[in-house]
Amino acid sequence: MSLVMLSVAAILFAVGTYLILQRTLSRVIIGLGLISHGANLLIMLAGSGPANPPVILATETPPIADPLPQAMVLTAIVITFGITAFLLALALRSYLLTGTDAVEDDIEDRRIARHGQSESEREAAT
Amino acid sequence: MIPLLVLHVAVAAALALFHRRLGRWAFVLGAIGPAATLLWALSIAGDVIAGSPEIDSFSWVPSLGLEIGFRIDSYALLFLLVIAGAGLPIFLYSHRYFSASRRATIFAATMLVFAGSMTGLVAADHLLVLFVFWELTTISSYLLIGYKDEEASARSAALHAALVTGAGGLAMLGGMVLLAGEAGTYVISELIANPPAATAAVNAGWALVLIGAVTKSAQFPFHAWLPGAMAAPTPASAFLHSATMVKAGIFLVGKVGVAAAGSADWWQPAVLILGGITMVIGGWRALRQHDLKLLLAYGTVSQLGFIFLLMGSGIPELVFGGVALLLSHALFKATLFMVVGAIDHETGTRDLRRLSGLRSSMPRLFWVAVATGLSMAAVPLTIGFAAKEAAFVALLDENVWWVAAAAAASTLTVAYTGRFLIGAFGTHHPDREPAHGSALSVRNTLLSAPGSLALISVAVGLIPTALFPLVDSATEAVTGISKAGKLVVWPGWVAALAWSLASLSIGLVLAWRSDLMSRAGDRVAVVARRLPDAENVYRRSIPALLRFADSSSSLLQSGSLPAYLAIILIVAVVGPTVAVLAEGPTLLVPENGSLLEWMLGILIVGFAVSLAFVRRRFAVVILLGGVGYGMAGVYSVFGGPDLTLTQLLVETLVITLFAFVLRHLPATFARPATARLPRLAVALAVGAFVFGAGLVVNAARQPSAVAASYLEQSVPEAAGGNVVNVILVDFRAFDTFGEITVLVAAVLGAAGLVVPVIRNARSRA
Amino acid sequence: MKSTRRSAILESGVITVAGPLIVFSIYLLFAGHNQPGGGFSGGLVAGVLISLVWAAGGTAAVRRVVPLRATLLMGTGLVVAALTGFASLLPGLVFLESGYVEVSLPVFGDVKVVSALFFDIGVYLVVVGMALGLVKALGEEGKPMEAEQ
Amino acid sequence: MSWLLPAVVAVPVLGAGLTIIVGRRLLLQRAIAVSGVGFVLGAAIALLISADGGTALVSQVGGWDAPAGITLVADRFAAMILTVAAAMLFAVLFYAMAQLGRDALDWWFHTKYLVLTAGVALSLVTGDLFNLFVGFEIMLIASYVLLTVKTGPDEVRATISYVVINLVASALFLMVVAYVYTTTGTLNLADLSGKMMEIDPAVRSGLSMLTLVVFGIKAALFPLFMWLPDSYPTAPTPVTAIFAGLLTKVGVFVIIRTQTLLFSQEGPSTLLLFVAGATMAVGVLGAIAQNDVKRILSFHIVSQIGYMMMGLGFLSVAGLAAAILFVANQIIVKTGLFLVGGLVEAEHGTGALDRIGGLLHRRPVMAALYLPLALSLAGLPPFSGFIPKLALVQEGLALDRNLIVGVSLAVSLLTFFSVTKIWGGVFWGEQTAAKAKAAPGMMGATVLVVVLSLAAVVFAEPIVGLAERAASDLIDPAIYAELVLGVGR
Repeated sequence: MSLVMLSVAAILFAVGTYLILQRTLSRVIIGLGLISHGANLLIMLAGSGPANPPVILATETPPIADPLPQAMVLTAIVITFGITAFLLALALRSYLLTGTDAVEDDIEDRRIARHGQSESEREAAT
Repeated sequence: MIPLLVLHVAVAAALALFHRRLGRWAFVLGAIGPAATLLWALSIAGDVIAGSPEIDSFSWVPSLGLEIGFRIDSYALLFLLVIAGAGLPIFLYSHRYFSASRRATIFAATMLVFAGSMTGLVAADHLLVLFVFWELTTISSYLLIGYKDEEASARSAALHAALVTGAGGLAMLGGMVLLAGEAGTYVISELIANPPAATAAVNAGWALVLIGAVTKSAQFPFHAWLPGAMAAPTPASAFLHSATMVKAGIFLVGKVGVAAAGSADWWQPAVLILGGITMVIGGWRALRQHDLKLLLAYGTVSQLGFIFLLMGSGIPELVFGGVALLLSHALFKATLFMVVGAIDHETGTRDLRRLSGLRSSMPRLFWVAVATGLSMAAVPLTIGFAAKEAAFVALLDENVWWVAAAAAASTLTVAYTGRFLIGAFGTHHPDREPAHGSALSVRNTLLSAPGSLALISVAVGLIPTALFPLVDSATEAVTGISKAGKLVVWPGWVAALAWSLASLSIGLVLAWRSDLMSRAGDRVAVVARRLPDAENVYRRSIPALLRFADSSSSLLQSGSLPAYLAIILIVAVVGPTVAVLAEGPTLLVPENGSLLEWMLGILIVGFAVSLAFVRRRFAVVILLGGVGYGMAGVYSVFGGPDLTLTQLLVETLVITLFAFVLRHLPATFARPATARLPRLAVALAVGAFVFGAGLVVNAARQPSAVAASYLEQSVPEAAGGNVVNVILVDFRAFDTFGEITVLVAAVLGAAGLVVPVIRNARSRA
Repeated sequence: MKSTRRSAILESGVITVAGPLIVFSIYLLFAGHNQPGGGFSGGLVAGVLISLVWAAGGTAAVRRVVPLRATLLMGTGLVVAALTGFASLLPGLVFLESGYVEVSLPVFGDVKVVSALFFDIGVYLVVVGMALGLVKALGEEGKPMEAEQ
Repeated sequence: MSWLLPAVVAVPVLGAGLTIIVGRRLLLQRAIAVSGVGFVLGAAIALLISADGGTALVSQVGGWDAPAGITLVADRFAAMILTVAAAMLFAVLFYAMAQLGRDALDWWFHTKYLVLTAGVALSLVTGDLFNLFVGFEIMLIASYVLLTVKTGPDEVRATISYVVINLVASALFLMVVAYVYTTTGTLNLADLSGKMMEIDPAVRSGLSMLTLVVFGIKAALFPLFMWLPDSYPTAPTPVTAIFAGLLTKVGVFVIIRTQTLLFSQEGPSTLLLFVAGATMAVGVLGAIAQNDVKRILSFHIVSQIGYMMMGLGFLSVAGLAAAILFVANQIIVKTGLFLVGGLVEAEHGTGALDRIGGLLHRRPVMAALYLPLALSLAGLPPFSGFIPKLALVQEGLALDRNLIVGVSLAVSLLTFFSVTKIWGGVFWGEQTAAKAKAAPGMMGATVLVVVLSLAAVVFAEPIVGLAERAASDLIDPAIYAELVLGVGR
């Protein structure tokens, strides 16, 4: 682990967080991408620092990189890709349906927050 | 016992299953339940009264102490007789009361479930089993009160009853578990035999059990649900809300009274005060009702208060009086309810301001009402009188003030009995004929059920000693004392008689001059309105609860994704930070890193930070690609050629997909709608957390034994030199297996979202 | 953006790189066990090729060039991977346990054929199918503004 | 026999592959789906019998011994929850086939359903931290795509929130993986259980908290639950039912597993009990505020999770046993309630309380299906929810944790209040006309679930016994470690 890479991971998380906390969906998706880059980097940092590839027949000069974090990151990258693809399709669908690229609030929650229950329902409940 | 309960359930299930075909006969079929209980109870009565209880048990969940144990001693037998003795005529009465409908059949099935639960309740010798049946009676009562479910008032009355008794039930459950924990047993007979010493837990346990009993028996301050429950059809009111279910609480305090009073010294005063207040409030409010059924309901509240204080006191003499009163109350109150039901059924009203001249049009019903009404008013030569005398005698031995209170309540009882009889059968509007015509007659079945109960009532009134063995042995079963009291037609000139006669005569005057009463009542009502009233408290508490639910849930449940994310991230940052700081962490700052790392780092950070500001979409795509390719560089430095290759290729595809989607969207982003500062704060917190956590984790770093074994085994064992690939397809191939499953599902989902739209658009074009 | 208006240069460029890319893709798949590569990288190279074809001629070109259904590729990939796992059970091994046989091939000489390779082929098929499916789905022409309800 | 363990994951995946290959042949797809899920159910029962017989099956996938390879474990806890989950998956599959019928909205429903099955099974049986991540991702992607079986604006909006939140949770999960691997160098849970004890207590307690947050999001704990009631109700009924029944419970399962195995501590945890109390209270208040059947039920999911955390918070055998019982019972009850809600919706086209009424008289069967489940949810006797609740109350009072017991009983009452809200709104009141009739298959599947719930009452003793044995396995991490590594820790 090096200080610079740890900082990069921290900044990726921070910028990603900044982006997902607003309402433009495509920016949220970008933010998620940055956060998952950050997470992948953290996994890499769990292994060794800069090293030679763990390909036994080609290089055997130490230091040899820890292969397990690499395998995990590879899996994580591919999984994240699949889900990002799905999310992109969802964003497109959302835009086509609503005409905006915004994440909207839940209607029912809003209704309850604003008005509470209507009188008739209140009566039925009591 | 168990076959009896199974019979109830089986017949109820049959009724429910064939509810389309049975019509009115449902109630006749349903009567099998109480009839069987009655026969069985009578068949064991001799042995039980002689002192050998009937015991039955069945193992349900022994690990949690749930043994279904039944023990029928004389006390339980008395209740069984009341349940079956009231149940049987009420079922037969219902046969005529209801017109044939599927709804009535389901009603019959529910009544039967109730009858079974009540039977189980009084027979239970296990606290939890008692609780199970207790809650079953609550549920069946809820369903029965809501019979006319189109009416909001019926629904809310049902809910009121269920919530109050349900709350009490749950409190009682807590109390039972506490008591059992201290006593080491759930078996009631053992608990009573060796009551636990008074610890805090035991005191709390008895208090919670008392709350259960108070709510169920409609005692002050929870009495308001019972008049509301009169929304139920009259047979249910007669059965549940006068004769049986409301006596469950009394049953319980009677059963544990001696033990509770022995181990908690507040028990006796609490029971006496609660019962006393209930007794007076109920009687007073009964006087002010116009609806005959409500009048009886408040009368029931009053009587229940009286019986409650007698039975719960744990004093054998009082218990004796309570048992006797309970019997007489079941007899006269069930009868009077059925009388009201018959009046309602035939005339269409229960309002005593509208009824007139029924004495001549329903003479037989009138005599039934009078015979039982006298018993309610405790006029000599009735069972009501004999029972009340026994109670007065016992009270007088204890404290003169108690008798005074009881006599006051009795006075009110006499007054409202008068009001009932005069109101229902008197001729108030001689000038106009009753709306229903004079040729009105009560059908035989509607008359025979209350009539037969009235006959029993009169009979035992004339020979009260016939009941003595039952009452005496029931009292003995819970107090251990026999011959604690007497049941006699005429007590002789004793002091208690004076109190009785006084309350009788004053009551008669009050009944006679009802105008005086109502004026006094109005004045009291003005004052009473300012006092907190149980019913008002409940009525206000439900909307308050709903408002509270609305506001509390919308506090968190804002429906806003950014808000949710912010909360999640804050918790994710704060929680672990606090946990780590509490233990005092060690930090280890790693070395700075190579020049190459610095260059890549600056590149990635530069792209990433500009992503936060750029608003043109395609610039964003390029910047995102920059970050991705930079990451590929990092992977390369870290010795991951596979990773680098994959990252490059994946990033290329990601950019392509982004481009695919973004081409449909406007060229620039809208301005963010959420406030910038909080976002920045959360973002910085998350970044700081990642950084700090890195330092903490770095200090605790351990070399990986697993990684070493991979490097070792890869070539010789797995025949592969590229260890990362061997991990992916061999060592940890199961991960990869899962991963491709994710990909397949993701593509199917994405295609499902987009393809239909596009196809559709194209076919329209 | 109709396919006819696309740059002919791009189209011919794609045709030029297509061959080498396919070879590279398959090389990665088979070399992966000992050299950098494997089913993922191989499949992703093929995926990038597919997106290049799209760039040259849109989804119509993709359909023409790759006449396979994406779902079929992915389904087959999953089945191959799963069956590889179950195949290990037959000789009494554990699920997904791999074995290898050494065979002499005329050109390559002695080669260790690892059963894990079949698993990797499954992975490869899924990844190619994924890329194809996503490009076809999201790369559809036109501006589908109206959504069906 | 231990091949059954990878097979409970691989067979549904194989089935998913086959359903794609057979393409739009509905009958074949159905046959594959039924046999795939049916296999999982059968295998789960076999695993449970074996585990309870004393030989919990362990499979080292690929033949690589732990901690190098991925270990799958079916101890009593895992096998029990897997069995209940598979039974629900099986029942709901029939419901879905009856509801979605020939005019299936989505040709790949069966594929997605099989993927979901695989994900749930993997998350339950895996004994490896990173593999657990994969298992969760399978389950999640399946849930994303199932949420969008219908692709209207509501579904899309709800799914976006759901996906984004879960992606954040996944990133946090990866963070946990990274930190765990940095500090211990291993991913195998059994191996970790020993190694965790050796690391700096500060790091361990931080990791414990972070893990709780990560899985707390999936399990919908307070204050991380808000996404759930917004997203679940929008999906088609069978999907919501299976989500409601399973997904959060898998989260709870993992919380119980990790907190006992990796971060075991002595005695009741005030933090967990606070979270438990807050979760149940906030959930039930939310339910009271709602006016739609599915939304009310969704808030109840949250509320009931609180009870499971309460059992875990006691960190005793009896407490854990109660939590396990609660999980198993809730899987059945919750699934069933949503299925009933779906029947109502199928006939009226809505679940809004003020637009339906009087079903008791028109459809008494539905009322009869609703009642035992609803009362079970409220924990009222003698229905199945009573038994775990009783176990919780007993243990809470025995440990002198009176406050949480009081809260739990009060929440019970409020739960009863809100299920009567549905009863009063849907089954009582002015009768409304139905637009359609629910398919007999839907009714049949619901009956099956209700019967299971009632059977849990009758056979309560063996089930309680099983839960207690499972709990005593959990309380001592050495048992699990020995199972996987062959040596005690």
